[in-house]
Amino acid sequence: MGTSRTTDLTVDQIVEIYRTMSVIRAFEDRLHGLAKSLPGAVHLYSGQEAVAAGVCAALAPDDYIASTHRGHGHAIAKGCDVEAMMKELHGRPDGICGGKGGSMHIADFDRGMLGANGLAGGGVPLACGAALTARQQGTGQVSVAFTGDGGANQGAVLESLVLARMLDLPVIFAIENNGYAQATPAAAHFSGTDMAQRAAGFGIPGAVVDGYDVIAVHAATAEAVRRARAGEGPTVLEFRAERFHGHMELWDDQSYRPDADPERLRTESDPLLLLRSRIAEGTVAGPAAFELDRIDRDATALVEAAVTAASEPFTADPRTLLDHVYTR
Amino acid sequence: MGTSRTTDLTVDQIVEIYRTMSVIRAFEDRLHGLAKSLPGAVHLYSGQEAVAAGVCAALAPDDYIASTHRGHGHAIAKGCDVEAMMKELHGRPDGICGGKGGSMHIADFDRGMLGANGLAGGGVPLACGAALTARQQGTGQVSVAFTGDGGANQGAVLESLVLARMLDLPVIFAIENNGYAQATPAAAHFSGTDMAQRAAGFGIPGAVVDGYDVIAVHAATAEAVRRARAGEGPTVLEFRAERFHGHMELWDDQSYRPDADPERLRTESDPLLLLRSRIAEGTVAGPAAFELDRIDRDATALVEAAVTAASEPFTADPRTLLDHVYTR
Amino acid sequence: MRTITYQQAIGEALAQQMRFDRSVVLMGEDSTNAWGPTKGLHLEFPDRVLDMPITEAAFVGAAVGAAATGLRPVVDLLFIDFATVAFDQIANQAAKLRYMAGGRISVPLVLRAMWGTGLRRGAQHSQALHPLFVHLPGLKVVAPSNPYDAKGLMAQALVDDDPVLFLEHKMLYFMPGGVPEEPYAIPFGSAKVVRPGTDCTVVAIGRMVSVALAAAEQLAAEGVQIEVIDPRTLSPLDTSTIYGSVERTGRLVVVDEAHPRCSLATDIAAQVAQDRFAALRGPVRMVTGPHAPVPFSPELEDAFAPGPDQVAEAVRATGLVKDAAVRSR
Amino acid sequence: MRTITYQQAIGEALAQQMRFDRSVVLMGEDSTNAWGPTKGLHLEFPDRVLDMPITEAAFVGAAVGAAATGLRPVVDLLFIDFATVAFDQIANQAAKLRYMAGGRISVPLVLRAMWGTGLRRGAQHSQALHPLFVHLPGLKVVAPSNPYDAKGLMAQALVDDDPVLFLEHKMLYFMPGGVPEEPYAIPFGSAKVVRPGTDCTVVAIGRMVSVALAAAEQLAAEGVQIEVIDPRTLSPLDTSTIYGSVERTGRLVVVDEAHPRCSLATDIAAQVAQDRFAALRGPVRMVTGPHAPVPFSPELEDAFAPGPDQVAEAVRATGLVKDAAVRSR
Ligand SMILES: Cc1ncc(C[n+]2csc(CCOP(=O)(O)OP(=O)(O)O)c2C)c(N)n1
Ligand SMILES: Cc1ncc(C[n+]2csc(CCOP(=O)(O)OP(=O)(O)O)c2C)c(N)n1
Ligand SMILES: [Mg+2]
Ligand SMILES: [Mg+2]
Repeated sequence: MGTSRTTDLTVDQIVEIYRTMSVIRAFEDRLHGLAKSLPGAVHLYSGQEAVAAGVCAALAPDDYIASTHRGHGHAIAKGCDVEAMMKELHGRPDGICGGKGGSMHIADFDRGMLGANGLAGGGVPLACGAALTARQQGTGQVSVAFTGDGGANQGAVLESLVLARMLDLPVIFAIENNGYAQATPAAAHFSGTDMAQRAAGFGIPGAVVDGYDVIAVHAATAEAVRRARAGEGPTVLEFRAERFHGHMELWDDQSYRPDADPERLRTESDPLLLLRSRIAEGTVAGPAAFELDRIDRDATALVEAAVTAASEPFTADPRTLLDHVYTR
Repeated sequence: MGTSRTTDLTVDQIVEIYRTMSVIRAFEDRLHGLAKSLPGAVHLYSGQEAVAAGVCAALAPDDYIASTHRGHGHAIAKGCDVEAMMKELHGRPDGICGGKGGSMHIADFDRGMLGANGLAGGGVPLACGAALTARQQGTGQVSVAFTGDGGANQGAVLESLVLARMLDLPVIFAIENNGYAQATPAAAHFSGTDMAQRAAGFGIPGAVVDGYDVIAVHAATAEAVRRARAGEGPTVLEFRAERFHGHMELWDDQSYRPDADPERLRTESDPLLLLRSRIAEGTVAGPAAFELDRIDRDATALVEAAVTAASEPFTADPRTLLDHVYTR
Repeated sequence: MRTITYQQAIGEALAQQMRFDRSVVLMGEDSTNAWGPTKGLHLEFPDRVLDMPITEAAFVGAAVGAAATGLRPVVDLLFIDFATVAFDQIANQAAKLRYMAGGRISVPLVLRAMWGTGLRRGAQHSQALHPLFVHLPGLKVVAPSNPYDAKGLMAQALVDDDPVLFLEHKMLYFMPGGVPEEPYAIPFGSAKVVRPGTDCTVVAIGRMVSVALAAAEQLAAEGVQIEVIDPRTLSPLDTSTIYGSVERTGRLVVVDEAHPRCSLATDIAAQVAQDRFAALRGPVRMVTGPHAPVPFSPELEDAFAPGPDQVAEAVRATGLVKDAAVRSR
Repeated sequence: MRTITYQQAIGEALAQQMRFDRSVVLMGEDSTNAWGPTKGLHLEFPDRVLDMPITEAAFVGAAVGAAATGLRPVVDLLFIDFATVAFDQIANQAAKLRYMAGGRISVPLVLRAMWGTGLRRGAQHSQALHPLFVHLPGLKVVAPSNPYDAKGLMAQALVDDDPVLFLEHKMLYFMPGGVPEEPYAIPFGSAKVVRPGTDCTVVAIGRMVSVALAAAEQLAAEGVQIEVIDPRTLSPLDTSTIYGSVERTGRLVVVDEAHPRCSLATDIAAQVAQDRFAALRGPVRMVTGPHAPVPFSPELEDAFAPGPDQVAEAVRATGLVKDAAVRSR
């Protein structure tokens, strides 16, 4: 499994990466308490922050990502506005999708965020499409298709491997193996050894990466981005990191998960703590711990401000129901 | 690529296998001339006879197969009545499906033939289902899913690999790589090295087999059948053999196929001639050449009789249009 | 009669038939950790409740193949919106296999799915979609509106020899109702007159039955008695009960939360306008969801599904109020 | 005006717009070896005609993503029956992306597909299926019946900013017709009165337009003048042309080869029965394919699709013949 002991990331870059992870953590852990007063389904990303942050740090602002039902982390890492996201989760007309989308459909094409997706694996072909646009127009953009270990079994995802190889699309398949698809353990449904081996069967290079280790995530992605921009086509990356919360808020008791002690995960496998300790031990050049503490406080404040803004009274005009079905 | 120099097949078994290939050849080459006077689309199997014959010779009568749009060979090899098939191709009410199905839907569940299929890859999940029935009922039956090199890229097929592995279904995926999907060469769309490698990525054992060599086909299938009956689950077999004719009768000029000289294929890669020469050289125990000649003549006569029977005048009652939509 | 919920009623029908018929197997994602109607069934039937990978095309297709070879699979699609990833297996395989084989086989398959608005899940988890399946010959489509019907219709689905799409309205799961303990089956194609009335026939399905009943109360206060009919099965459709009612009332309103175009509402309205035109004393009226995806925003989602006011308004718009006025003069 | 075929007309619209708009790309299996409307286009546009593996879910989904990021993909689905394997990408992604994103993006995508009976291909290659797509908000659905409309509607599809399903009737491919060489676009939502008449409105699409015209000849001999309307686009539907006609004729027959339930026939019939009830002087009539899959047998397939006799009979059954008799007395 790919881990990384060295990196040429600068202190500024490390700060940005840590900030991204910190905002995601603050956002998701805040939602954990908030979920029962929110409409809709909320799937939290805590624990997997290093994947979104590491992948997106290796991308340019105009590169694309397509996300999943567990999409808040990807959206934040790709630069979506946290307040607009929070408002969307409240179903407000000033939300990032005007309240039409909700948690499972957060999108912001201006940031290259092609959308969360309610269908397992549903975003993967869309990401291939953005890569096709880039290829046709010679823009040099790359596109990342996120999916889970469970979603990776969807026909549309597996077909996308064939398509990406045949057209040599500049796309990166980022498979987040968090150990479960709802209550089904990855070991039961994830046939084959790993996604790198599965990728090889489709003629695509692949790697398995420690998904708690943001440096390793970034390095693997950067290499895949290099390949994509060089016209060498797709790469498959499997990132391993368990989620700290249940599959969906207010849904599961995690009884299917006897070994997973969220508290243990939070101490032993916290991607933020891991980065902190790498900085502390000096293998990664980063800011002082108190600066990281400030980043955490800022992140909490940012999210709290978003919650406050999203809690302002609002009215939704039922007539807007019919807007945006067609362009005209 | 799996080829076979020795076999413990008996002379009687070889005779049966040769007879199957001979009937398929006679049926298909006869259709080549007949197609313009037949309704519908006809996809001929000539050249690939060793696959259907070798696979089905390794099955018991109550084992299952699910077939493709190029399904006549599979149907014949699984024991479907040649006259009833020919009548079906003529759209007659006394056809094997009462004229409701046609070439792309020939089925005979009593022979374990689950049907040709108009959707590329469409039959593969059905075969998994028959395997599931066998598994649940503990009957020891196995099921073979045929698909082409092109169809093997369908999501439903790739998902079936995941499903078959997860449930350890007694199913054999028989991928017939005949070099083309319509006009698209397999090299363009068949990403990865081969289906054995692709299978490995799904944790399923696989092999690539010379599809002109019926002994090799039989041997590889027999081993897969043994595994399936022993509860060891699925196997993927890629059989390589080009079709002698175009993709579909009356459709293509095969201009996409510059290297494929049908006459060369017929002399260098004819599975019937190959078996004859193996018998002649003594590596396979078989009957004398004149007996094989008689089998060929019988096959031609059988098909000719079927054509004659299918050419008898008939009437189709338009009211039967509404029959068989539901059981009641 | 004891009272149980809609989801318990479905679960009970499944359990009772599974005890009786060993060929019934349940297939679905997380089947052994299910929270809905099938919750706990894996404990009683450990070998016949099968967890599936997220491969709907493969496992729905496998269920078709299994059904044609001797099992009676009951497949959980979760949300009907996900039927889209197995659509070929439903539309081209399950629905047509028997016909294409000249009637020599049958496909006794039950596909279960949650449908409808109300759960705030956005556009890809809130659809109705039954019009798509009703359009397709070879499928049967069932949509119970209460626990009693849910049990009886599921019992029928489990002995029916054709592929049945069994639609469970997600907002009815916790609806309580009187349900007999002993097994019983409700035949397909028999509608239920939920509330008799003389002035206008209102056909409603699923959650819209209670919306129609609420409208009936409003209208009763105005002196208008509507007859509320729940078809229960959408394919086959019991047109004779509907026609009989329209012959008496002379008016028709169809209420359904699906989108308006090529819908069940147009289906019923058009059949009546064709076959019972002479009985109609005013325009047919359709009250449906709009021609728009389902929005996430609770306010907008609530505006999406028809409510009692709209139904009452539609009843009046059949010209009935004028009539009523005439009558009362 | 020169005469070209329906398939040439479609190809010409594609070629003309591709010369003008570099963002138009063609995607499909064997696109560079195509035999239909796109035949040869890869020679002029080698970089913009892309061969696809048999992975409809992936490449239709990719086309959606490409459309949302700057291309205008034109995807060849081959037979509409194969849309089933890409149904999620059409129904849940293409149709809903703009709405779910609050209108901040658009999906200018054209999906081409062959539809209809007549080619003796059996149940999985002969369907109509347009009612499924018309039902879905967010999609536009177009079904030209002749070469002139085919070119103009394709030209419009190629500049339209929403996902368009462009349905090409397979039995019309070799139909000749007068088609201007210069580019022109036919706006969506505008029906064409193919034959004016006074006694009954007959709405027909695709191949059924010529069936309706044949019926018109039969009926004219009986002194009955039907007005034949081709909606051309099924979604959006030009109801005002249809309503205007029914206001004059007082009669409606809808002819479509799709299955009867939740169909375009019920859609149009129900809308008229709701919105122009007062104008109707007799029952609406629907002439459709039966509630059965399409059979392979030529005799049965020919019995599947409506013919002129059935249309004429339906026109008479609107009560018109009685009227006509009255008038001629
Ligand atoms: C096509 C489809 N099938 C089923 C579901 C229901 N579902 C939602 S999330 C989920 C599990 C996904 O697991 P995975 O891809 O591993 O992502 P994770 O939730 O672990 O992040 C399932 C089955 C769905 N959304 N889409
Ligand atoms: C889902 C689907 N997509 C496209 C087609 C059209 N089609 C029919 S046969 C064929 C090629 C199949 O190639 P392959 O699987 O290699 O089988 P072969 O014809 O070579 O035997 C295609 C694309 C189809 N029948 N089904
Ligand atoms: Mg997971
Ligand atoms: Mg092939």
